[in-house]
Amino acid sequence: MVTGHVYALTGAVLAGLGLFAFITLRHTLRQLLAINVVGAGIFLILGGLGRGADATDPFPQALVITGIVVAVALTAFGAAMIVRLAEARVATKAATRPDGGKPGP
Amino acid sequence: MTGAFDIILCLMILGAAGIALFVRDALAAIAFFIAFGNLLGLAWLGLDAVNVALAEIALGAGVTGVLLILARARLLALGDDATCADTSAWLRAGALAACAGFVLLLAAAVLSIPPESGLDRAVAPLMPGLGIENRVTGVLLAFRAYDTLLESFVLLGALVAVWSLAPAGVWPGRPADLGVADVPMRRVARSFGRFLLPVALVMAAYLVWAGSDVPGGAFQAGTVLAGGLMVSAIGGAIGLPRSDLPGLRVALVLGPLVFLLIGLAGMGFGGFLVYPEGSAKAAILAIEYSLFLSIGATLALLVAGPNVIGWPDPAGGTDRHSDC
Amino acid sequence: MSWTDLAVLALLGAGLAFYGAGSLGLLRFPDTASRLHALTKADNLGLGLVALAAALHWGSLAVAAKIALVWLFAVIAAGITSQLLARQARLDGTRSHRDGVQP
Amino acid sequence: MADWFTLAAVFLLLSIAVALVRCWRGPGPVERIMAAQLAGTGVIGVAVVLGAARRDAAMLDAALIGTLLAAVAVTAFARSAARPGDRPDGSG
Repeated sequence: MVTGHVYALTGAVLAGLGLFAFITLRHTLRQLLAINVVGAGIFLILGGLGRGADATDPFPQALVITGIVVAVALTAFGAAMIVRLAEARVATKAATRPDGGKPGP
Repeated sequence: MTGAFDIILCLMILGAAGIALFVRDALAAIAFFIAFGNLLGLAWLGLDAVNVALAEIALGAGVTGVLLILARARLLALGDDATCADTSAWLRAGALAACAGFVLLLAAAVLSIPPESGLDRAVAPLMPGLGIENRVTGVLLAFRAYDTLLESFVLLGALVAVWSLAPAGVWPGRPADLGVADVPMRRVARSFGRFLLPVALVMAAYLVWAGSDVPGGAFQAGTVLAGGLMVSAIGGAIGLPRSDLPGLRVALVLGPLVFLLIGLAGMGFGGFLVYPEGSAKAAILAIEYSLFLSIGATLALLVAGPNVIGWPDPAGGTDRHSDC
Repeated sequence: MSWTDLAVLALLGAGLAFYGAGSLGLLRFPDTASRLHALTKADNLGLGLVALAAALHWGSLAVAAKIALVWLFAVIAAGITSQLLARQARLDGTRSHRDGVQP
Repeated sequence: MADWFTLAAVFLLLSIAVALVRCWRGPGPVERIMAAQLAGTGVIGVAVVLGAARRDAAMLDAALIGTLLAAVAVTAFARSAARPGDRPDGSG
């Protein structure tokens, strides 16, 4: 088991774990976490397979750095949207049923 | 000996990820996710990919952690404690089978590819032409400069997208005040902000300068700067700027714009993003120094989130929460 | 095994001992304040000793200066975080048994 | 001698695992963030030790960034938890 394979296999399991969580978790913030785990898994696969005996391949490293930055940008957008959705839900619930009654979906 | 380190680290990464995903309490999930990000940074150190480790520790554990903590707090204030409703057993069983199959296929594919540093040999002879030694920076800013250019626009695009989520009529307001309400905490955070911002600036400048020869670079530096800006905002040392401040807009666009202009200037030397012979290092440093300022400002504002506090428009009172 | 190697091993051992103590303290101590104690003090001393061992082993002054910087920032960060967490623990404490009264 | 440092790295990993047990069991949010911070300090320790084992000074930059940004996450937690009651944007 070469070092590269150990990390690449971890990446594969992480991708599967994240995918399973994305499917089964119902809350959007948790799904955002799950997507980040899938991304991290794929990055580890790329990095692991680029780890030769003597040196580490700079190409997967560059791709992964770009991937991490884009993942953070989209996580920020995802988090902002989730909070905005919650605010809209609270606003519509207050508007439709100010006296309590059946809570919104 | 190194085998033991890698295997234990990988097991801990899987454990931290599993707990981060399936623990009930939202804050525990985020705390484990931050630990997961830190452990990933160690995985990249284990792979001797220090450039990526810097990015993972700074971005993965730092910025994403802060982002999720603030998002959870905002959801909590809206009465949503981000715990999951249980899904049906059928869905769970089906998803488990599908994902297990997916992992097995992926693992088989991964094991069939022998890890070797393939393109390292292709990149090595081209490095002296650039005048820099860090091959990852060489790939990022010279051989694959196109990807990095697009990436800097993606970051800007994400900020525009987050700003577009502001309630109608709040433009051009400010993001929610990040300040701490509790006075003793505000003082501690403010003094930490006053310490961290200059240190973050020096650290970021060092990372960009060193980035051409040793691991570092504009994105890692930008993240350190964003961390300093965030803490100063939380401590009240600096206020969050209005979105339409000209100075802010220049800072946000500076990096991508300089990158694009240098790329267009390359047309005279043979093609888009081709650096003139012999002055590649100067071009790369010019790009990186303008880029890290934009990235720092953009990441800090991405964490601050959409505008909430409207600006008293002299024409008509823009109330803060007009129903959208 | 020259003298410096022995010193490096001794420092490394002591550093790891403090790290272990800090982690175990975080696990075994009864309440938040004492856990904070373990987190801030034991761990940073452990880091300091491990950093010293690494600096001695490395041998170059520039690297030793950078290691000292790492330890300095870690100590400053520990000071800041323990202040914030202790304050937060007290706020949670007052809020829990005097519910409804915002501090 | 490098093997001793790699062994130290393994030991530090275990101390991070112990800290994460507290994060799992921690009753309140403060314990959880404390455990994440302890894991962060452990990661810094491993970065320094791994750097010594492989004589790679760049790993110290990773440790340096780790120290600065771990405290940023705790500051964000302190700010967000300081007033869970009302709306965080100060409308009270």
